[in-house]
Amino acid sequence: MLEKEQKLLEILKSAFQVEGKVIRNRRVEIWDHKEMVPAILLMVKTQLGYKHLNHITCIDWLEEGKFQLVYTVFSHTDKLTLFVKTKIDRDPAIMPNIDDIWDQANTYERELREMYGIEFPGLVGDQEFILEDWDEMPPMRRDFKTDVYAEKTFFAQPGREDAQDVRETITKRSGEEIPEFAKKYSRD
Amino acid sequence: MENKRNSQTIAEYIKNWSRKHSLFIMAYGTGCGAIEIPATLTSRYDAERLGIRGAATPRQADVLLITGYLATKTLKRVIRVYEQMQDPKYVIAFGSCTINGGMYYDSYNTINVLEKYIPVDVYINGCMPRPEAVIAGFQQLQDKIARGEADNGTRYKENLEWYRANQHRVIKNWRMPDYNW
Amino acid sequence: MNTLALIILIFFSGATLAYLSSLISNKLPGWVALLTTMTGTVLFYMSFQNEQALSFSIIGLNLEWALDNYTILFAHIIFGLGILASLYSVQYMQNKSQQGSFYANFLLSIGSMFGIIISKDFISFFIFWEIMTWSSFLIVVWNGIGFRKNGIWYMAMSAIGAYAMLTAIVLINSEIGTYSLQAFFNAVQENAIDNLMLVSILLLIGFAVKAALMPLHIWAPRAYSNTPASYTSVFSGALSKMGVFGMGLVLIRVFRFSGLQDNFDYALVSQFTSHVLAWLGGITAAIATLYALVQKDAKKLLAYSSIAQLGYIVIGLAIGTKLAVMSALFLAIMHAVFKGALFMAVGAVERQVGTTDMTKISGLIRRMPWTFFVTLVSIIALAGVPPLSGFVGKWMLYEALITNGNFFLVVVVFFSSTAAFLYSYRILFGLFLGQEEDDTAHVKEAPATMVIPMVILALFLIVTGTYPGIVFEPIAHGMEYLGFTDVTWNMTVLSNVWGDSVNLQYVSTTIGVAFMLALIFLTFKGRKGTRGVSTKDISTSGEIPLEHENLTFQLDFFKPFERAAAPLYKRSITKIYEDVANGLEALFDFTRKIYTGNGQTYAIYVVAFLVTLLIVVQNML
Amino acid sequence: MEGIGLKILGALLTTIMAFAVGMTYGGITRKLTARVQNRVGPTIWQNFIDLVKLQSKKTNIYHGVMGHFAPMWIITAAMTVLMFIPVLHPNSTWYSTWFPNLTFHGDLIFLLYMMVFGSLGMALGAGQTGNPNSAIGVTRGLSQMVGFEIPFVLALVALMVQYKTTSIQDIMAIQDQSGVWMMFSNPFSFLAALFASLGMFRYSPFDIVGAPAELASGPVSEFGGKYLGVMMTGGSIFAFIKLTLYVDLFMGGAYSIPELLIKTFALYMVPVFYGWVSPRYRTEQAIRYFWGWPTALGILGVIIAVW
Repeated sequence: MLEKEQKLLEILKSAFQVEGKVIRNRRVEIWDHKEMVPAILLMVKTQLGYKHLNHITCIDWLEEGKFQLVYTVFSHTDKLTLFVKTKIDRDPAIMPNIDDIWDQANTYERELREMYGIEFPGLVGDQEFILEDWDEMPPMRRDFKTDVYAEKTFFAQPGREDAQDVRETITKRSGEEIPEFAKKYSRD
Repeated sequence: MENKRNSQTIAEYIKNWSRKHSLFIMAYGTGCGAIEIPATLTSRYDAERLGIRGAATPRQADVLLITGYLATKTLKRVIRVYEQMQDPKYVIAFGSCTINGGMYYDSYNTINVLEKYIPVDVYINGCMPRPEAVIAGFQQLQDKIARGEADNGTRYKENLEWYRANQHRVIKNWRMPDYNW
Repeated sequence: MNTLALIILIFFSGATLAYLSSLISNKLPGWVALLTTMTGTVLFYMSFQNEQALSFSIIGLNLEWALDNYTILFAHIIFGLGILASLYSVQYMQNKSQQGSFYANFLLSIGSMFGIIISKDFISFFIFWEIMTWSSFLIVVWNGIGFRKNGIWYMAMSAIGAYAMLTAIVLINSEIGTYSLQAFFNAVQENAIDNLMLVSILLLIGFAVKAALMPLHIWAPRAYSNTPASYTSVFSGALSKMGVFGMGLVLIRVFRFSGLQDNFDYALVSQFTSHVLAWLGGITAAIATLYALVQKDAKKLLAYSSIAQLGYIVIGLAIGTKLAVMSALFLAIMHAVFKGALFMAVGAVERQVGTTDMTKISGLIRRMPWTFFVTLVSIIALAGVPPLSGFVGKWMLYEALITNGNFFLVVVVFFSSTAAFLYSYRILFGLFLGQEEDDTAHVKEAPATMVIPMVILALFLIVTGTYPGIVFEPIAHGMEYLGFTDVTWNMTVLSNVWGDSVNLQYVSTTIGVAFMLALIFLTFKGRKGTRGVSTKDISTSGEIPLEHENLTFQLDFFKPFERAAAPLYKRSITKIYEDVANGLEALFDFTRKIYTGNGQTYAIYVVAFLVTLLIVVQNML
Repeated sequence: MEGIGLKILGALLTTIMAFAVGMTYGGITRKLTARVQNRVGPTIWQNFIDLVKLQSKKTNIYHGVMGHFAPMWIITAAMTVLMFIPVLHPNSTWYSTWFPNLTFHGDLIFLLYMMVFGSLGMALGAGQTGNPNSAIGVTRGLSQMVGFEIPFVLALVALMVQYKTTSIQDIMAIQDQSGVWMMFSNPFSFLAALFASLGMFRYSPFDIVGAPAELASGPVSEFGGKYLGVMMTGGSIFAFIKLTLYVDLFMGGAYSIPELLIKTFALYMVPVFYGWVSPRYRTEQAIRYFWGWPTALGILGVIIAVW
């Protein structure tokens, strides 16, 4: 079992002294400092054949004060998925730019910059990406209170605030009875 | 000449009758309701028998369909499309999302109540409403038109300042041409 | 002094004066040219109804100048267009350098054109022809740029034409011993010329160059688009008609009414030549139209369109029936008018905006409404849509072709005039319609002295659309000079030999009434709710174009058509010429290699030649 | 004076009839299309309702003077052509009373050119709106026109050369004398013209001009309300004109209005039927379609007509 996975892990461990583990069949993960990530990615791309960058994701560890970035790369020859993970400070959040290794990284990095406020020095394209005219805190950070923002900006429909069952609210207002067949779907 | 019913003049009655039976829809395919429109218009539910047919551009359209949640980004486009439509025009809003925000009620980028931004004639509730419900909504709109009560464009024009204020709350960078009504 | 000589003298001395006055001020030559043209035109119109002739001899050559009805027809074009173009030119050329040489050549070419049509002998004809060629060539290369690209083609093609014509003239002289035109016609009548066909074809080649007939047309788009617009209108409107003038003389006067129709061989050859010429005209029209509609530059588009229109005229002359010749001459006059107006309008755009590249301009209609009006009217006339005069010419041409049984040629003509709608729309849309460009927001209408000549031409098109009889009258007289008898025409009714007719008065009345009804209905119904919006306010799926974004569709305008007609675009005449030139060069290069400079090689050549000779001689014996 | 009054009345009657027939045919097509697609479909009067609705729009916009003129060009061209086309057979009693209009003052070539007048005016109006879709639609329409005009002209040239006339009345009279319709005596020309009519009516697969999915209805994309209404009217009259022209040329004309209706309807169904089973062409495919077999048939028709 898992020979390919183990072998990959061995290579990476010997090359970069990274920590890592085999998650399961065809899934390998490693983690390292953020400065090492471009070197690792370049190495796996050019030498090990991991030519496909699936995506870059970010997890907000608010309590630790860290962002965790996960680079998912895939090898079409080995049929292995490799997760390269790193943790960076939340404030200031700066991460080396890898869009010279993969062009498509540009898209993910611009999205991360907009949604989490992570800076990628040297990133091409400084105009807004998905959000339009956004001047608040980056909205995907966990300390951004989206419900407060929504309440402040949008108009709440009366009757929503106590999160009652909609059907009950409607019947209460219109004075009709809840039909028998519908009662079993009621919340209480 | 006065018509007894609804106290409309004959000319007005004829106009409203024709408006009722010829609804060119501008389906602004936001959210999940966009997929209900083809079903409504094609063989199974056949909305064309009620005189409903698609229009390609807002200039030709009578009815604007908002088929689901509206992101603030989309709202900007919807307002522009709405303003480009010619009077008399009607708006039908689909689904919970346009009524009260639906499951996106606390999202940072989805508006909650459509009526605050553009006047709405008919809400069709459901998540999403099925084509039968859509057709029922259209019929309600038709009744409203026949009674001469569908005054969407006039309402917008008269309360333009109020609507604009609400729109400006959401759309911060107002980069749209203001229309000389 | 004789008026004809006086007019020529006025133009030639005016040219000198224009050049000299430029030494004083760069603004003077324009006014000198205007004054000269006016004087010449007034003199002509004061006296053209009188019989006029002049003959004198210089160094033993008898020169004859005279006015006849055919000449007067073309003189109308030359002077009418000449005076409007020189009025237009004053403001158009305002800020350009080297006006002295421009105006000198301008006046020289107008004067020499008049000289050509009044010449009744080959010597003065040829001299004036060459003055015309040279003066127009000097204007083509006037601003010093594009000599290699534009001027050289014009010069080369003109040289071909001139040599052909010169050869023909020498041949004629060797046969009849005189240079007189009348003597030549008489000799033709008496069948006294042995090489008549050769002479005619050589003359036709000479004229075809100026009329830009395929495959001798390649100079035209380059030359037309490289000259200042005030001259281009004369160049395309009047100068190219000199080719038509000459072709008319040869094809009608010589071929049709030579009195040799009984001579079977002669009739066969002349008919064959006419047919070939008609088809060349048709192909010219079709190919030039195809090239016109892919142009990005408005002036170049018009240049190709001129070639196409001249193709129609050549068809009419080559077919040679009464209706066909009438349509050809009518189209010749109308082409002078609407193409003159169009080149002027494009020139106005060029002066006000600075470019004629249609991909860079859009939405000028609000800035230059008069220019738009002129362009619209001229384009409708060009496209041949009723009720303007272009339709009259097109109708007569079609009827002439159909009644004469040229059924496939009529399809070719129909194809090219339907395709002409494409480029007609292209130029109107490219310059005047579409979204307004912010760069051109400051543009104003051209000055009045430029607008007035254009509007006069446009009004002429509108009037003759309903009353073409105004133009038919001089044409009928001209045709009588060519040899037709009892040419009938009607003020407003067009009819063909089968008796089918179109009443233009009814047409324009119906159009007028229907248009007024629609106008009243659309303008006054719901007037309160109707408002004009800017061209930026368009439905773009809700997206809002920024101020600097222009969404006008300009690039690759007729790409689908190009793709469909791709096989027709594959061959280019220019390329063929270049291939021939390269081939000749290679051949000469090869011939040069024969001369190695080595005595041994020459000895082998001699031996080889002798052996070959021996074999050939033996075989023959 | 009485004569002129009667003529004006006749002209009005012709226009109203052309308009009503064109609109109803459009409605019938919509109904039939719906039935083919297993739908109930709108009433056959739906187009009239749409028209009344469009005319009763309260606000309208235009993009400058050519935009304002655009529908006028169409309706002008439609009404003018209608005045010059023999709606009924000249020998019929109805004709001499009501429909002579100006039919003796124009001929076939004139009609061909006059029919272009409206499209060109429309194209100018569409151009001024500044909408790129409009201009693209116009270029497609013009390109397609170059396509279908060739077989059409070949067909007409065959008739004109064979019978030595360019007048429609004469062609109708010839069919009357011989008792054989042109569609039987000149079958190849008829076929060529019929193929050309597919492009002329702009139904699928040749609906590349208005293609709603790609071009947002093309040239008319910026027109609404009364402008669109007038365009619709003009379009309906044009549909009637084209049908009448075909009936006059190839089916011997009609002696009475019911006969006219039957013949035109039969012709009208050809492009409609063809459209039901064909998806849309690209522009160059459409042009090549017309330059293929239809043109070959047209050439064959001319050759047969001459020899």
